[in-house]
Amino acid sequence: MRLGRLSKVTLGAITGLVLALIYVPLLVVLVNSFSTSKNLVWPPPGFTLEWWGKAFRNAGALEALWTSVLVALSSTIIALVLGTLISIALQRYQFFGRDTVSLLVILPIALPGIVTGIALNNAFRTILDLKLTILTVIIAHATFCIVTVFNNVLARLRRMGTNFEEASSDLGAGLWTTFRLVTFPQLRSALFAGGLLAFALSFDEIVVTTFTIGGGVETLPIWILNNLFRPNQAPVVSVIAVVLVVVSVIPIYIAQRIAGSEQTRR
Amino acid sequence: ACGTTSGSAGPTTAADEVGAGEGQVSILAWPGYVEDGSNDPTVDWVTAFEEDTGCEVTSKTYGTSDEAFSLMKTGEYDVIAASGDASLRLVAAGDVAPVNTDLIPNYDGIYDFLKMQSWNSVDGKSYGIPHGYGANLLMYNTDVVSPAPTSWDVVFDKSSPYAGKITAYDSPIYIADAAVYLMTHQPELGIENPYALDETQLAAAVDLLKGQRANVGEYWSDYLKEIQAFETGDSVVGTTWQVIQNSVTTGNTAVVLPDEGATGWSDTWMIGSEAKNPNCAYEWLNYIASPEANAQATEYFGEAPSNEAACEFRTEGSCEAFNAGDEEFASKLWYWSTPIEKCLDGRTDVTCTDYSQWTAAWSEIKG
Amino acid sequence: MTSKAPEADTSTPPTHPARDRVAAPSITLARRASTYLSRHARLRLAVLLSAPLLWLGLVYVAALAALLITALWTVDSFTGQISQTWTLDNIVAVVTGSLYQTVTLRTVGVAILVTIVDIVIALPIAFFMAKVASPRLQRILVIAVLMPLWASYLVKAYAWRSVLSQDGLWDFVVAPFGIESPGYGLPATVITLSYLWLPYVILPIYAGLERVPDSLLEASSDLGARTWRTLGLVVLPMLWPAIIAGSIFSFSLSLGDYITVNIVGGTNQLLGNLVYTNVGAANNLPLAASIALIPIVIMFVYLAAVRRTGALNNL
Amino acid sequence: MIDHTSRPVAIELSALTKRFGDMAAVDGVDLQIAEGEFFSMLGPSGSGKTTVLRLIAGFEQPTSGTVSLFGRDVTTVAPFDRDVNTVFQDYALFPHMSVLDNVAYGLRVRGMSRITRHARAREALDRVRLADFADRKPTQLSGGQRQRVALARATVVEPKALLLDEPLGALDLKLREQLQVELKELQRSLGITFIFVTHDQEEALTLSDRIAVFNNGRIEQLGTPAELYERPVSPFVASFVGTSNIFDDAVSLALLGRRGTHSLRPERIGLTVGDTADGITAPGTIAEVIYLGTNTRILVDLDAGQRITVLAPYGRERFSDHDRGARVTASWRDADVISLQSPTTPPTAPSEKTPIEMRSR
Amino acid sequence: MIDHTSRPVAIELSALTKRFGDMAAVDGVDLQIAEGEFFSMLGPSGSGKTTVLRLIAGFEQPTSGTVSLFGRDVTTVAPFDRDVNTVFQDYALFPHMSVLDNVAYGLRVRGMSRITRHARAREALDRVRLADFADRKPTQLSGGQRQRVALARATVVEPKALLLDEPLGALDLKLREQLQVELKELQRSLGITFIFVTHDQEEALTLSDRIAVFNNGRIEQLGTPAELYERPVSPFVASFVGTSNIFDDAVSLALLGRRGTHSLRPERIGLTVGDTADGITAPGTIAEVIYLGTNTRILVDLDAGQRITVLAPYGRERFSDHDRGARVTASWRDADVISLQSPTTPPTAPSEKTPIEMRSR
Ligand SMILES: Nc1ncnc2c1ncn2[C@@H]1O[C@H](COP(=O)(O)OP(=O)(O)OP(=O)(O)O)[C@@H](O)[C@H]1O
Ligand SMILES: Nc1ncnc2c1ncn2[C@@H]1O[C@H](COP(=O)(O)OP(=O)(O)OP(=O)(O)O)[C@@H](O)[C@H]1O
Ligand SMILES: NCCCCNCCCN
Ligand SMILES: [Mg+2]
Ligand SMILES: [Mg+2]
Repeated sequence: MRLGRLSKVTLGAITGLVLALIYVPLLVVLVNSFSTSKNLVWPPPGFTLEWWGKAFRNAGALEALWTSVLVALSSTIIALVLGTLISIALQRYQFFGRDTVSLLVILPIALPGIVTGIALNNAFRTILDLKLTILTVIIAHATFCIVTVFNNVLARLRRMGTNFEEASSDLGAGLWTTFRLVTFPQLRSALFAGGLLAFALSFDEIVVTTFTIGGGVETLPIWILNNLFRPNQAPVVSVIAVVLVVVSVIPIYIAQRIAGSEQTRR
Repeated sequence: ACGTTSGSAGPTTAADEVGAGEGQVSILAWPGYVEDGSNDPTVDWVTAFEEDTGCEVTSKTYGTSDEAFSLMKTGEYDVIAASGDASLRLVAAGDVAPVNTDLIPNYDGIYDFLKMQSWNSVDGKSYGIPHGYGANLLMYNTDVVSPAPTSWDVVFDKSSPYAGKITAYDSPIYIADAAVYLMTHQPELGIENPYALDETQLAAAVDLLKGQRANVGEYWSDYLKEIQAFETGDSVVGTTWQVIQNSVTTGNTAVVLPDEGATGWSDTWMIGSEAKNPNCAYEWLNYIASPEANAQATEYFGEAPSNEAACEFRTEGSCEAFNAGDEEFASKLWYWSTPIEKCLDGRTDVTCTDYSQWTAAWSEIKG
Repeated sequence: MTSKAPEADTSTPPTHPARDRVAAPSITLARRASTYLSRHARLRLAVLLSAPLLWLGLVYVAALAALLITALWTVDSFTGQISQTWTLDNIVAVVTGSLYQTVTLRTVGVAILVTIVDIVIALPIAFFMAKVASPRLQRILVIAVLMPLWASYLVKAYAWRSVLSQDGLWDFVVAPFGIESPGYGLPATVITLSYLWLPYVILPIYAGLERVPDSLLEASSDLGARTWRTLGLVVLPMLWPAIIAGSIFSFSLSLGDYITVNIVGGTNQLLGNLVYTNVGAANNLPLAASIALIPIVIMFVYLAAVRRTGALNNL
Repeated sequence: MIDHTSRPVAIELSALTKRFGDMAAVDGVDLQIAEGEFFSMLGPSGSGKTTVLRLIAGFEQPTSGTVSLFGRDVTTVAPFDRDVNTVFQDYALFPHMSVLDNVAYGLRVRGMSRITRHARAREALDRVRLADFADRKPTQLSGGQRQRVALARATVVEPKALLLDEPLGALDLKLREQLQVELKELQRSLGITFIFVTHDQEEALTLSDRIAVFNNGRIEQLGTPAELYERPVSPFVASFVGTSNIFDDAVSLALLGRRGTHSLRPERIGLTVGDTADGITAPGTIAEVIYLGTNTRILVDLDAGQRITVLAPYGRERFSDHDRGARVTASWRDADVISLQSPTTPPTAPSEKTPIEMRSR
Repeated sequence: MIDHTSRPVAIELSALTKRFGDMAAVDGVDLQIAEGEFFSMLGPSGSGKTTVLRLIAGFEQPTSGTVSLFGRDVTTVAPFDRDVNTVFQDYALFPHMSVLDNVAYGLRVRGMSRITRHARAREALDRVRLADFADRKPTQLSGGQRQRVALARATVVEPKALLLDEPLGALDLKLREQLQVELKELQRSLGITFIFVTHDQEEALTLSDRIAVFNNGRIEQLGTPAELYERPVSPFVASFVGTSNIFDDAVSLALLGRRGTHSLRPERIGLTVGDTADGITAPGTIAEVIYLGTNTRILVDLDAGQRITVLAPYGRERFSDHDRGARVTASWRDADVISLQSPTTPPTAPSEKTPIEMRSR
């Protein structure tokens, strides 16, 4: 559509403005990480590097970060496998109950986290008599992460069609070889995009985690939650948040590169 | 004993001796109670314990007493640091076992006024070691609130000039604060103990709190939230903990123990009824009651220590700031206890309202 | 025609350079399985579906069902033990209690407002990203929208608390123009939740817009529709599924939130708080489960309503 | 031209039927294709050509009937175990692989070593004159180049038969004509069976040894290009293969003096101004003159009530747009009139069995 | 045929240029299209046809030059304010609206009441014989039906000119031929200007009053179908519009006895067995005989070294596949040989300005 110059400028201005607004709270966090106030008070009374130093020496935060990465990575991998299987089934086959299955995939994300949290907590503890550990967190996270993978892979499969798979089997490749050499490589960027979103969902999850995590383990959000109850840790939390935002550019950028190069290929 | 009706498997008798350590212990506690240097290398009293006893500590922190209560139900924890609003529930549910204080040498050093209280003993049996204590004080902004308040009127009076900037603690246990106020202002209700309210008394407290809600700016439960609110001026008066007053950096706040008295808390180290590492658990209880460890832990969290000798190990003036050992101050406090059906004030002609009723009431109050 | 063409070479087989013929693929176990599976479509489907269905069924559906059953039990208020006697008391209490009605209305109101705010903000941004920005700028914008996701939820909520506080950044920057900070309360809750979920709404709408071919927009203006009419008559209707997909995020995440409202909500509580309080306090899981039924029912109604739009394939 | 009767049968379809729901996409097809034959399936959209091809390749399972390849019943055999290869309409080149890897793919899944398979793939690319493009990605190729890669990929595994589903359908006219020639040459040099699907009658006539004309899932007529063009068995074939003037019963009676349905090719009709002409004649008025470069197409409204199409090649008397409305006489030889049978039972080998009126020269 | 010189100008392009980055997609095009004309733009892929159309419709802004519609300079006017409508190559039907709503869309945005616009839309659907399909969604239509909906949608608003971007490109040959006729009839009955983009030369010849042949963003030749076919100005036009045998300098000298580049149409060449023939003659050997039904295409390798294409219509001496390798003599009249000028300065009105060799009859 040929938009008038004015429309374009207006849209651009709105976008710029909203993006700026999106970053204002993050800026506040950034400023707080250098503020002498321990309590995230605005305007900051002074400048200090103390918190940055403390953050990098904070073993608990680093351990929680590692736990979070482990949890997010594990649940993402599970979600990738299950999400891929289920989207192939739904996209390539007609069967009774298809709609129910797709509703089932969506439900864990559509129902509020606290519902998921107490349901899983109850199931793990009182029904299965399981000890809450990092494993229960991973199971819980994987459950609501499946949907992001599912959506991305389903869309890709739909666009891909069956031609390439047929061509492969036509050339003599069995089912597994076809998946390995033809289907999977073309799903890769969809898996990456879905995986990235799954990772982000898991990485920042508090509510479900609260109800499914066991003693002695903290994910980063839980660590942050606890530290907001602990004296004098708020600025360190800010530092961690800033670092996360900055570091997150890398995976997002990679995902964009993959998706972008594919777009130009299409 | 209270626990008998629970039907749960928990032992109702304490241990007779402390055997060899099991090599590990798992502890459930408020944040800041079990620090091993991982959050701040300079804050560490766990490592010393581990070196002394060979008991590896794994700890989990909780945000509210209610969360602690449900976590303890998992039976995964050997030790819990429970506030008074959880302790009796834990006893009643059979989740914790009596503690043989004879096995804990450092128990001798604990202030007597904290021992064998309604929140840490049942039927003359000790259920744990006092950790530290504090009052739910009235904090106010000295720039805004004048004259300096001496009564809880400023937060409960419907026509308080500070309407909209009042804050209050976000928990059912806050009903006891209203009850303390009512003890002075509506003596006809006959409240003897703010944790022993019959239905009429509870209704009166609820009324008071519903009236207060219109004036409350926000409730707080994590203290970063309250510190911020006072520093920015969003809140100017309300209940607080000493540690919060100490953390406010703007210097325009003060705390007072109002004439009506106040609620307070004294946390208790308890041992799980299904503890898998009872020996290490006893080791921990003894350790944390020691003057050095008690000093470190209570100072870091911001409360008065329970061990008289601990003040020697705390920073200059920090014990005074928390009125440590001030018996008169302590006598004005109604320490958090779990309200149960059997009235804590000894009445037998009525049944009192229990914590679940308080919980329902609290939800109603907040609306 | 009299002349006869010389015999063409087509009737003789082609002469390949002397070498092996291409061998057939070797018979491995995987290949034998392939051969077997390729004849049994149902079995293939079973292989694909069994793991995910087992997972979702065992982990999620069973847990949810158990929770709903719990709603029919009671808890012994003294010991905190669940007693498995069937009763509708909790559900009746939730359905009839005025507290629950008030809080449900408040929560749904907040969730709807958050959803509307997010959609209204997301539409122009997504449009700019998908239809105006150059590919390069597009990439940068996607990154810019995604990045805040990584600054912890709690940290962002606290940042908003700071922004909205008295004499905070809001009052510092905006109040001089006459718009004072709303302070802590429901407006602050709506603002903060909208902020938190915005990326989850922008992304599906952006993806949806990318699927609207430019030629349709051109066709519309070619037929005389000005920009706004094109947006209203062509873009918006085609975008519905994507918008609804985004709304599922913002709506359901708001419906279950209890942390943000604690931080910036003043004295207000939402359904999530009630559930949360009841799980902990007195450990009354049956009542909590009954309250949890409210958002579950709301989401089911919502999902059933939007299923026809095809939005469920666009999350 | 290959004589399909004297050669061994490569592909045999017996009573092949494929239903999708209620609808029979392929409806009882019997067919034998000889080794080395260039065989085309021609028919309108939706007539079942692709479905037949997919049944042969094994992508679809027949509802009933059987498929045999080189004497072996393969009806239930998986595509990867059938000795035929397919060139897809959209080529289906793997977008994530280079041209070389695409071509080497079939060899790779057969476990051939990297060096050998690359060497063979390069040879195959050489054959289609794309040796220089080995390292490109398919998207970096033009349509015609892609088609050649698809051919190389399908032929490098030396299949006994090659199935081609409208491989030229997506290309523009010029490129298409050029590639038709290349395809024919490739088939000659490989000497393997080609089964070629198209809906373009000119393409089918140009390339094929034999053609099956499909309609509604059935073979309406089977024969050599000349047989189809010169002896169509039904109005459908007559007008699908080339343009035909179809005379129904009434018109036949009026113009030819006998009953029945008849067809007459536009290029067999002469047109003269005025009313002198040989053979059968019919007066009329010029309705439209369309300049086609090579030929001129003239629509004439006969006084008998029928509009006919006449194709005037260069060299005969020339008509132009200005002649619209002019009175003319159309004339043709009776021998050029084809009597059409009704299409109820389409014969599979019309050249032997059907009693159609032969055109005498 | 419309005489474009005597009618008012509908569309005028002056020095129109459009650059994308470095590349000039449209490179200084001057053009006048008369009211009521059926004007086609013909050219290979990427030659700039679509871009010119988009500049006229207003979807693109020219880098330089102007666009005038009916005497008014609209260079900076938005698409929705231009009195032309477009039929898009992919039809661009709104998928969420019924066929009726699609057709009524242009009336709706003009504020016409529901009843009136539906009535008009139904009329328009009637005109394209789709009245029964009004309530369907576009996805439920076949390609040909969609194309007719797109036509109805564009014409119902009664534009003064209609731009059509390869509207038949996606269809199969039979359907295409059928729709060509309908398109032409529609244009006659509406009497509006059609600007038709295609890369199919036969389609352009069939439909157009005038044709502009595009190459590399420029108009290589502009003229009536006959002018383009019979008097191409460059080898490019000669081989793009129809098939041509192009003789380069050396071959010209050998065969024609004079220098320069020349072209000769296949149908102008006669072929006789042996070596007796009139006019210019050249002996050779038959390399390939392709049966086309209407004609037979014969490739002959001349002894002079050139391979030429000969098109033998029905009625002349007939050749078949068996004649491959036979010795023949090709013959043609010198008047049929076209001398090609170099394409450096393509004239916009070759019929008046260019000194090309006229073919005498
Ligand atoms: N998977 C399928 N499900 C349902 N119907 C199908 C399927 N595949 C094909 N058909 C139907 O079967 C009929 C024959 O289709 P087929 O693709 O074989 O036709 P075709 O002759 O190849 O046509 P075209 O020239 O358009 O490619 C069509 O009516 C088509 O709609
Ligand atoms: N938006 C654009 N950006 C960059 N280049 C473009 C753009 N649109 C067209 N081009 C280029 O301009 C040239 C002319 O394109 P145009 O689409 O006009 O060709 P065309 O004659 O319509 O070709 P076709 O027959 O393939 O449709 C092409 O080289 C094309 O790649
Ligand atoms: N139903 C569980 C959904 C959990 C989503 N949590 C998102 C947190 C984002 N910070
Ligand atoms: Mg097909
Ligand atoms: Mg184009």
